[in-house]
Amino acid sequence: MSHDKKQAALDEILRSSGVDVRKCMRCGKCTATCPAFDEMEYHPHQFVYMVEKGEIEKLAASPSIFKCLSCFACMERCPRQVEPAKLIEAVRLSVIREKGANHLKPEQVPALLDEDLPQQAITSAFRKYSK
Amino acid sequence: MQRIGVFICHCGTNIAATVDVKAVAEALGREPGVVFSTDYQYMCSESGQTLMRDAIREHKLTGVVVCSCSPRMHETTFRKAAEKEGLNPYMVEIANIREQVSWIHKDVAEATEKAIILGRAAIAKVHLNKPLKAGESPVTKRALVIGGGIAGIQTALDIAEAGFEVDIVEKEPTIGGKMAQIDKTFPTLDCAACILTPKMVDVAQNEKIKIFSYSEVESVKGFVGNFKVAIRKKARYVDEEKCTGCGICTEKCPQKKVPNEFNMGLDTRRAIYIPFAQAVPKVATIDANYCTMMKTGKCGVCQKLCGAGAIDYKQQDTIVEREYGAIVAATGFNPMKPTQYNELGYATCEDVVTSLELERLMNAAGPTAGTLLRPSDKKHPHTIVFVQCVGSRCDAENEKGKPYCSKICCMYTAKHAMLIREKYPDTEVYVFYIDVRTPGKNFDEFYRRAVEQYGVHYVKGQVGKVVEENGVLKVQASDLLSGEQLHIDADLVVLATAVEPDKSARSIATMLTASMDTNDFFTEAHAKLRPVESPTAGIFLSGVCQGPKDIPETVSQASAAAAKVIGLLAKDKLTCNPCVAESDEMLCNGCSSCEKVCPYGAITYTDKEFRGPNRTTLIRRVASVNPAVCQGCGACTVACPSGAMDLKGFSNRQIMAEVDAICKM
Amino acid sequence: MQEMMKKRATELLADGTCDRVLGWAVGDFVYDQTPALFRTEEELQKGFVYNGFSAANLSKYLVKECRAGGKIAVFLKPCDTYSFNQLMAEHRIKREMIYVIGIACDGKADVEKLKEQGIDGITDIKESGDSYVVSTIYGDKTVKKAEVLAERCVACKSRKHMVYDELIGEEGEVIADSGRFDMVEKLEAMTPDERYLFWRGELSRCIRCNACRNVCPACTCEQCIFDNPRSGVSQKAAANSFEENMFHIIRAFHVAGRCTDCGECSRVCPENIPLHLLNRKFIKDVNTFYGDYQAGEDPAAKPPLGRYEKNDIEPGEAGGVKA
Amino acid sequence: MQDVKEFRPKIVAFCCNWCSYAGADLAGSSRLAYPADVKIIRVPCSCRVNPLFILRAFQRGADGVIMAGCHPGDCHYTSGNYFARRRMTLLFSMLDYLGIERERTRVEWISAAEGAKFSKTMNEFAATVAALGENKRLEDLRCKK
Repeated sequence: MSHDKKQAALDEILRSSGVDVRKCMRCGKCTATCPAFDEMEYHPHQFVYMVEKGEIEKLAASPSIFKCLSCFACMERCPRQVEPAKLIEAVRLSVIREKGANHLKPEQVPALLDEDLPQQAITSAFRKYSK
Repeated sequence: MQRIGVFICHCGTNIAATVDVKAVAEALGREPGVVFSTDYQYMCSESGQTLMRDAIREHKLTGVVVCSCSPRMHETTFRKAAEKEGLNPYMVEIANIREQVSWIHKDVAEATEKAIILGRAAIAKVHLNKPLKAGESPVTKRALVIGGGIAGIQTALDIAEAGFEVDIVEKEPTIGGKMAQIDKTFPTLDCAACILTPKMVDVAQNEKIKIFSYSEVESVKGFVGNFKVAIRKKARYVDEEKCTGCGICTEKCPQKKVPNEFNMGLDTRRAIYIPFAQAVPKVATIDANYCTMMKTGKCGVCQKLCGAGAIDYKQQDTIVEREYGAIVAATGFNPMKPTQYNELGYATCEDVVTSLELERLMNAAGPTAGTLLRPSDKKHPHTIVFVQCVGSRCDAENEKGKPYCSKICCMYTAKHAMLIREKYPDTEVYVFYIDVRTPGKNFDEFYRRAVEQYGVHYVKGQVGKVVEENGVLKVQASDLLSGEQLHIDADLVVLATAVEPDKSARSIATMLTASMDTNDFFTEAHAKLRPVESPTAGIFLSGVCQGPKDIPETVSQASAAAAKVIGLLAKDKLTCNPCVAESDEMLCNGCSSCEKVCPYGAITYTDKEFRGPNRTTLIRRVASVNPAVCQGCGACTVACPSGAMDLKGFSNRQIMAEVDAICKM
Repeated sequence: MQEMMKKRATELLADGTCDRVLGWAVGDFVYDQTPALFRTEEELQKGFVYNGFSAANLSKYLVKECRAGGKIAVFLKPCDTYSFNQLMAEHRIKREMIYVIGIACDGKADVEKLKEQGIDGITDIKESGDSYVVSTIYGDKTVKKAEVLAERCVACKSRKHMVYDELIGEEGEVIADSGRFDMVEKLEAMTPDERYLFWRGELSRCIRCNACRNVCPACTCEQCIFDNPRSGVSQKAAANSFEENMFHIIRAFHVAGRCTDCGECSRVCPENIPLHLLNRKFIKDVNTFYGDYQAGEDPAAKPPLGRYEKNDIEPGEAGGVKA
Repeated sequence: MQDVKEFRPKIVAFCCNWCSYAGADLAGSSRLAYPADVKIIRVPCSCRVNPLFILRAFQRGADGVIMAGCHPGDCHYTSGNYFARRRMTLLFSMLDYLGIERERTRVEWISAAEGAKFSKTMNEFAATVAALGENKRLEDLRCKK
């Protein structure tokens, strides 16, 4: 990716997430709090740091972005209000948009419905995997 | 009409090379009111000053204009010289023709023209100058220290040492403050009580120091040198004069279930109590919220037992009025209660404690008599997790915490970790940190000892979650250097919570008209050069009320504040800046516009009688400025619509005369 | 309405609530009423008037009356109560000496507008629903109120009394969308040259009669700086265009944050200069830069020029108008 | 035609004693030039500057007026420049509303250490005012010959 393109991708992530990555003081509370830690290749604090360094490509290619539960615990607990989950969501969205292919289509939803599955989980998944 | 003398300085060639000084002298000599005009090589030299003094005498000058360097350089020099010759120093004005003319302009014609205009402006101003006399106000030779912690104690002792009277107002029943609750002190590990309590005794025995314990400042009036303070002595239902502190009442009181605040609520005390053994004054206090006699009228055990007859259930609050020359704020701090962090479990798990609670758990006079036992089951903890920066270093928008670093936590946590490892080597100690900050003499060495000698596990990362499961604290944390998420089964979790200014500080600052920052720390008069003074004259700052600091720093600052107080009290009279605001009562509307913008509270209003039409009298509300408090900023003069408020030395007419002179070409 | 007010005034004089009543009396012309004091029932019967021409804001006169002692009853329209509160806030009047009778108001007639409608030789005015019945020497004329209301009443900001001891008539509401800043906005949208020409055209008519200042409830200075020879800026009359500028800008500045927008300045100006547009500019700027503030709404509120925020807008950023 | 002279604006600069006046001194001792058209009046604090002084300057023929004070938060008197800032914001906005060129008035915060900023600001301001030409909209014609 050219430098300009890289910068554009970074700007887009920062703009769409509304996150100021420079606020991060690298305390790691986000990662300490993350329930999906074991599933993830890059952890919330690394996410923030990588965005700061402009490594959007690496993040976009990582399955981690779909492992995030969107529980927002990292946002709630971050002392600096950096809101890592918003960054993850922004990268995920950019990937979904780029591919033009939603991970989850409305017609797939009925098949996924399960009496034990909370309605909230479907809504949340739909928000995460489609646009 | 003034008789003005004008002196043009060559400043060697600094001015004369670019400004035609002769031409300036000649041009200004033709200005109305100018009776003498000359130029000289160095006006600031001894002979230059003599030249000026001779001219004042010979030409009966009433005003002087010196065209020279910046007034910030030699205004005082020339004013002093004029004063020696009997001319009021405030009749001297400077036209800055060096910094503002010769040093920045190259063209001689242009520079000379500008020098003449600046000279004219100064002459125009001098025409309207009036002799000013600096007022004087007496100094009450007594200081008040608000707060009886180590900061207040040190300040009071130092002031008393210099021979001045000091009062300490302490809202708790005893002085000692937070230091009295601390077990050991870093980096030397002396026992806090061993070094603090002798100082408390010194205070009690010092004839110059009077302690108002269990008392609060009710109101503050007056100004530097002349404060009038009302102190509320809260009813403690025990006569301080009679009580001998024998403690029999505190042993026999049947109400045993009162949370003991000195031990951070980790055990209980009686309804009548002495906070701790070395309390000063050693006088009992009845807690009216718990006393059975006070609540139901039935009991009276303490009164029956008291041999001194000191118990008085009918005691009332009393107000004492005292006068002071200086006031020191030493209101201290409290560790934040971390109840808002649900994930850390402080509110739900008994074995999650704050660092100050841990101090009590480790203290020989604490609830466990010095054996480290966890609160829930009184068992010895084998795995202890310390969490740093709880509530400190948060984003300014984050309502849960404070934006600043609390400064002391890194060091006391190292101390705790070290002490625990030393006393209980079978204990595993983890410290989760963001940064370890150890600037200070022997501080980093101390921290390294904890790691290297005592094997404390320092982990770069934070704790994300603490939950209790069957008496075990499940700690989930990050280890950023290894990129792992750690899961630790702990027995005790200790939170290093942010320090925050005492709640009483805000209202005290308002009474003192001392300013505070957004975190409720007192602000200094100058962050670098006047760090122990408040911008309000006569108000000084000692200890954590000004910002987080440890004991050695607090003590240094306390002594520094004392030195400033002594400097003030050593004076018999204060000379005021004569360039202060003045209200013309005939023009004043009494509208209070000026009062609202005065940063010093120097303006007060009185209802005064004036002559009305047809031999009537009428009462009007008018402003008056206290010249001892006014610092001469002039904010009030612009707020005043009627022009009643004016600033001496920089009056409306003087400034407009300068404007006119500059614009007239 | 007038009879109800007279009756109440008579009662208040009789029961000792007050020893004089501040109201309106007919001046040289019926449409030119003046503030007046009434001490007896006879005086009230003879002189007291209240109708579509009773425009004067009486609050200012209380400054003088409070100094004379006794107890004064005063009739205040909703807009006048703002001035009253502002004077209270500035310690110019004493609340305990004053009995405030709030009176409902749905606007006052502008005699110039009546004259434009061809109504002359006016002898009386009566309200009748949404119309005025104007008696003239040529007979009665009926005219829609909306057509002849004064500008300040068309853009009325509030029909709610901020203060009163008793109320005659129905209490109204604060009118949020009064449109009173429309003209200010229109001026702001002009080019500087257009604005300059507009104001030159207006201010150059000023004859420095000082009526605006004398009527203004915020201008209660013991002595105005423009009258004080020692202030260095005293001016008796406008010698040229600059002096009007200076006088009006400084006057507007002195009342900035204090002006309640009662509109008396423009009402009394014999040259019909829209002076209220200067005051409204400051009010609008204060609202925009420092948050909504209505002088006289809350006597305990800190005025906008008597407080500050650390992140206030910088003068350079506050142009507000495209150059 | 031979009488046409280069237009030199008259500029009055109100400088607070503690920061901006000291900044001007530093500009001087650092030999950082700015036009001689700028003449400084020393006031204790920017909050001492009355709108009256500014109008007076324009009345007497000034072509530009600049006020310089300590940076917000650094006022020697803690709050003076905050009040000054509000006053000048409103006054300048009003002058603009009356159609007086916005660029003739300016506020700058210049510390005692900012000699370079002082000089730069004065150079810029003088150039701006010179480009605007003579102040005709707010001046007392009697004061001109």
